[in-house]
Amino acid sequence: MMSESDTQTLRQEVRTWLQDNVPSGWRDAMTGVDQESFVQLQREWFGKLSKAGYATPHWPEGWPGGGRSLAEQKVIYEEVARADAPRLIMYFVALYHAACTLMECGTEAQKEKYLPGILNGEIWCQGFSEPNAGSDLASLKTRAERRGDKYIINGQKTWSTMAQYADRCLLLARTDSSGPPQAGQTYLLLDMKSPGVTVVPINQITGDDEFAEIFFDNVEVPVEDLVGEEGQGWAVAQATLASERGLTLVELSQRMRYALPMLAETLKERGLLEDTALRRDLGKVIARVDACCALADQYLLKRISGEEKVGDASMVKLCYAQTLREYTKLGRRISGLQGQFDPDFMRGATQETGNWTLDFMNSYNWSIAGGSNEIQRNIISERVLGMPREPKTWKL
Amino acid sequence: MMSESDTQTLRQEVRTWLQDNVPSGWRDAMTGVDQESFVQLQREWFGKLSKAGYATPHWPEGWPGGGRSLAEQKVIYEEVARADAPRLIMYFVALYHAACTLMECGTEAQKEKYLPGILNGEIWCQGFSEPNAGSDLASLKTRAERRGDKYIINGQKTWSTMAQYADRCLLLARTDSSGPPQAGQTYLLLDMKSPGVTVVPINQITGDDEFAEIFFDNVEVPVEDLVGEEGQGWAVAQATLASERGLTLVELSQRMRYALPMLAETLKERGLLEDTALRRDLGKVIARVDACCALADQYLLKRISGEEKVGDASMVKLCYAQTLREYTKLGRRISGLQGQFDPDFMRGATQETGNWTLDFMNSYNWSIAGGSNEIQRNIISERVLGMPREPKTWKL
Amino acid sequence: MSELNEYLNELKASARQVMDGEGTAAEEATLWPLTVELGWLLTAVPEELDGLGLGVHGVSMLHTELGRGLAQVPFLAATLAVDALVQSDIDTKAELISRFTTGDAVTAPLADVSTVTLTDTLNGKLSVVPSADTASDVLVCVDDCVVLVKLHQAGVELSARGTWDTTRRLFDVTFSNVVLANQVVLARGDAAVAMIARLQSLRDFALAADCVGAAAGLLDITIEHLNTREQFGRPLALFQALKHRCADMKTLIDAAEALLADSLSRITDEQLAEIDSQLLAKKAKLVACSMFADVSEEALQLHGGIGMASEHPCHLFLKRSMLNEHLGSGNGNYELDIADHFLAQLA
Amino acid sequence: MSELNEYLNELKASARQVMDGEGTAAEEATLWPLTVELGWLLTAVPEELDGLGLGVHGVSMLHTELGRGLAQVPFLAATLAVDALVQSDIDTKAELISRFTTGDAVTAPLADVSTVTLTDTLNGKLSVVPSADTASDVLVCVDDCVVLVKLHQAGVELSARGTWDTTRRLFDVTFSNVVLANQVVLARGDAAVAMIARLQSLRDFALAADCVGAAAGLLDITIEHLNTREQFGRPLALFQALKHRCADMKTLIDAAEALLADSLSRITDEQLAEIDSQLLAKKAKLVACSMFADVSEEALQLHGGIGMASEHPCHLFLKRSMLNEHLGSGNGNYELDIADHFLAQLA
Repeated sequence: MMSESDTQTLRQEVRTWLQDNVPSGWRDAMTGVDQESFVQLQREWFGKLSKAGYATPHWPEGWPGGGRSLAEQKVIYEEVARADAPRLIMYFVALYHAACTLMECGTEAQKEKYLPGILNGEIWCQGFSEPNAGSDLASLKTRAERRGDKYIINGQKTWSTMAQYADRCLLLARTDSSGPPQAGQTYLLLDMKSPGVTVVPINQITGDDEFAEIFFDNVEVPVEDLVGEEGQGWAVAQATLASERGLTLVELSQRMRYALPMLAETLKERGLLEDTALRRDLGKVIARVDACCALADQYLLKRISGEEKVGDASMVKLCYAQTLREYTKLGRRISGLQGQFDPDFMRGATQETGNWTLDFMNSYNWSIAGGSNEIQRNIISERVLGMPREPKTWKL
Repeated sequence: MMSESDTQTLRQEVRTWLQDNVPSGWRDAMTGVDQESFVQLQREWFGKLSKAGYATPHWPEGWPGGGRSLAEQKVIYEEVARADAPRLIMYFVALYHAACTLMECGTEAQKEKYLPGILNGEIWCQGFSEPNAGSDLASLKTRAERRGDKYIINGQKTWSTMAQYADRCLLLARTDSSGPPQAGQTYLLLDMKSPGVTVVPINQITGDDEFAEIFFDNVEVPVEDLVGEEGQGWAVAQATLASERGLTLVELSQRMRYALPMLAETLKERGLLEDTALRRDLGKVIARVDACCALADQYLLKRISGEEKVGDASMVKLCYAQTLREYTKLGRRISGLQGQFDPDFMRGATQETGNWTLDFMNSYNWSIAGGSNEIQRNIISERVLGMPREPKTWKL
Repeated sequence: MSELNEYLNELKASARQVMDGEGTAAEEATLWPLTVELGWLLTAVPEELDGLGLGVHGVSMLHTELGRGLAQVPFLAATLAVDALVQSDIDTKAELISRFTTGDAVTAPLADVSTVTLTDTLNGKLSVVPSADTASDVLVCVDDCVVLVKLHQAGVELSARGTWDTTRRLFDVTFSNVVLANQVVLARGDAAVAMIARLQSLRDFALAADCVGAAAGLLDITIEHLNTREQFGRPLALFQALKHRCADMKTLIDAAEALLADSLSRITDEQLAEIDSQLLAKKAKLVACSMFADVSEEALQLHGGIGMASEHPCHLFLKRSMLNEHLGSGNGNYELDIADHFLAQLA
Repeated sequence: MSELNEYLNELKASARQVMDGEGTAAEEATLWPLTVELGWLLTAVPEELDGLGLGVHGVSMLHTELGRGLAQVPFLAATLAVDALVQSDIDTKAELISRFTTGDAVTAPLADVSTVTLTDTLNGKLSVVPSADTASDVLVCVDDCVVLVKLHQAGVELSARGTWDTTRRLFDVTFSNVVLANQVVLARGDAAVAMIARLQSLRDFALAADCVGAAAGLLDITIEHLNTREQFGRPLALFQALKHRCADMKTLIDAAEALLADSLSRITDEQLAEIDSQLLAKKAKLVACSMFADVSEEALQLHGGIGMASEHPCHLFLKRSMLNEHLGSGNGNYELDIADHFLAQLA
């Protein structure tokens, strides 16, 4: 574990760098703009972060910026949140899921072929979710049929972040339907420029379109882009799905905390600073946000010390989703009628935009995606509290 | 359906009678007293009501006070609530469950033997609930073994209202364990003075003890006190369980409404009339109480017009239990620290005593007993919304 | 009463049929002409003025159906303006009513956030005015004066306001020295105060009905989704935790609906301006709007990912529920009004 | 720090063992002498005064375990009084600390509702004082003076107050012309103000710990009940709706616990009187008390009928949670304090 003074030094270093480098006024610049502008911001911000060595703190020693401990990564995430810097959502899959998958399960050839590209800003997307599958990842239907030295892909993926800009895709496809749902899945690296790939952005209820559907029509993937064994895709995916877990929740919770002044701002703008009821609610939310931050921090400390238990992450995610809901709902209430106007959305700000109606709706991303609140409650009750599992079969 | 003017005449008549006859100061007289005083109040109040003909409005024409339509019964219930008269909880089983069971399923001999007694103030209790059975009435275990012209009863009942004062008991006992749980139950009329009957009051968390456990040790019941056929007890019980349904909920909802001034009183006593947050919460609760009253009224109107559907009653009960919780919780909040002192309970006032901590705890009677909120939600989702039933069997 | 009920039931059935035919969130361009053609604007107009004479009951019933289908029509605004005409004593009343129920559109603000002042001229801003661009006149209530103002004249400016709720097109209407003498004054003094009170009750009941209808429609869609969508090899509707939440939603909806029906049954059209009616309307509006917000929030979560896609109607309900909370004078004020009236009565 | 942690863990393990042995809601008559004998009152006393020197961390940890078992002991009150002695400069300090940690009991009020005024004499009422009848002295804080007052002297009257929470025995202590010169003044002026601030932080952290421990204990009991109790032929724990509610309870508890631990890790004992520490303590107390109230209410419902019987401990948790909400300066004031401090910082 790094010493207190090392942490302080790194913290100061990152903080200073962020003060000098976070694009000023990026929030206003991202409000109501088209997606190209947002992509441009992401590219530039990735370039800066990457050059400074703060984009890949989780990569192994030897890689530029790599070799940081989890404690150091935590410091970087916290400072990024405090500085209200843009989230690197367009590069997230590449830097975390793709890189970790390659490093843990990739062949040497695959590593050589793909890792430098990621470092240079290649964009990856995730091809896991499918329509009508929701949190039930095991039920996926997209097929990968082996023909000679190629897999032929047919099917559809959905809710893939920024897939419309992705160079490559982490694909889970079914090579065998005979066994239990988790079996028979295969993990492939797919070139998004391959013939037969069609990407259709999903128009979201907020007006944003950061997600997309991907359609595969006889798309060819060379067998050398198979990761792990054929049929072992589930295990490969599970190994890296959680690679950023904890860090993201620490960052998101901290972002909530640092956005609290926006709630106060709305209260002031609407002339409601004397409203005792709203002030009490603000006090409640401040304390709840602190509790959520504490739970996320504690979780990461457990990961660092190797004490993490199954279900711990579910509690952090559920707590975050619920706190965020309550938080943005208070903002919505404070905003009053005024908050129902001006549906300009802001790109890439996660939820704390100060447009509380937008932020409130965005809060559903966290209670639904990445395992809904309901799935987390199942996990917590069964794995943490030891209550009986949902029955495998039942008779009505 | 009775005309508007008939209703008004009856309403005026009942209202005047209640003004003259509700024992003044009975609430204070029932606070922190022993149960004997309460029993005395119940006896006297029953005597008065019965003499005035308002205790048995649901009995058929020909009986004293009987022959009233549901609409007239509703008027009486509403006025009793408005007048804040004591609830006749000690006579409730006798006047409703016992009387209706006898009238619908009893033999002529049984009617002659028992109905006049009820009218004269005999007290009946219900022997349905069992320990560890909760809302699952079908699972009961108390046994009734036929020996010659007698049934021999062994087992235990619980949560029987005022059983310690009861003369007779409506008993559901198992005569056959071979079939499905509902089958094999038999409905008996039991004399509480029979040898082998032991009654143990249940000390409740409020300090009250209006419920009791009943133990049966080889208690004999003559076969002529069998109601319906042996093994058909479930059907007999179901037929009359709901005899007062609707009326009770109308009365209880109205009582909530007429007790609202107590909330205002607490607010005033604590000098919190200027607290905007609490006033808003009061406004919310007032509106919610009105909605609950409206739902209960609508339900009774549906019963009157024969339009009642399965599950309608469950919605009223759930709505009442939740509204009452919210209502008493607001009272608890308004009471502050002061509300945590003086744990004197008041007997027989249902929940609106103005001691909000007590009332809050009493509100759990309505979310747990008579089919818990959870059971009501099952019924509503399955029977009203047509969602699939809980599976009969399942495999883990 | 039972004859009225029969009419209402007929109207309800036909409205349901129309709305089912048009589908969820039918567009203004199609649905508005149909609304006019069907004579729905005549619902509350008395028979002697060639209306249906179904009063606030009829209007509320229609709003329930329009809410259920998330109809994108400025029906409430027009109804309020027409009702003001009906209550007025002006000479041209019959003519104007006929015009606004069959041809030209008239509108009115849906929230009490006007900054309009009145001397000999009108000045200031009227907000939350639906479809003002396609209407010819707008109803303006200022203190003790109710006046119908032409939208296409010098001194009147329209400005479209973007809203999250896309089922309504709202405008700010700004008046600069609009000469009162050139407008149609519908009432002044006590008559105007009573008229404004009446219009508020009518509006609040209509909003309550809108919420009740919309929430019921949304619950149907949600149950349908849960019954159809499978996860882990079984329909979502089998999961008890979800069933229980649906049961709570249903109970909330039915209680709000019962309160609305009960409140309406306690008053006649002529009593709408009375303080007791206003309170009944406020309670109905408060309960229904809070309920609709709760139901919409739950529905979105129960829909999961598909609810987050704009192609699915789920979000339209949520956005309408959020706006509805703030219409009228806003839920927070209703809560206070109800409490304060209650406390005043006790004192 | 890690040595401290080791001590804390040892103390925790031994406390858990003791409390498990005594059972839920162990009685004061048995548990209090044991508490004294085990030296728990010395937990926060510095080593140079023959204490364990475990500070607020140690005290909070013990309170978690005492809360878990719903211990019926006036431990918090005594701890506060002893801490005031430790912070004081009086000559008899060592002697008094020794007396109150091993023999005579000392108490202190748990809520900020005193009406006591101070000139040359003490007058007025001190409320919410635990076990005052068995204590010899009580700690009194008035404005800028902290004083230890003998309970058995002329001018002091005790009056037992019945409470719903039967795990505490609370008293009103009334002073009539109690001459200050005859009491032990622990601090005056700025020193007293700082001492009072410190005692408040200590108290709030302890109450937060009490709630965290009690809620965790109650959830264990509830899960045990659900796993055991069968309905409709299967254990209640199989019903998803109930499982989900338990998951929410667990998450609430862990978040409150994390906040308490995190807050304690940010301060040293010496900083307890600082405004930042006070706010950390208030947040921890607010979050933990609200959580405990929520968890107790859910637990009672999940227990069903058996929870309504006084023989089952479920209600003891509920009643303690209700009282805890109002201890200190009461949850509503904490909410305002937190918001106002936040707003002031921004300004």
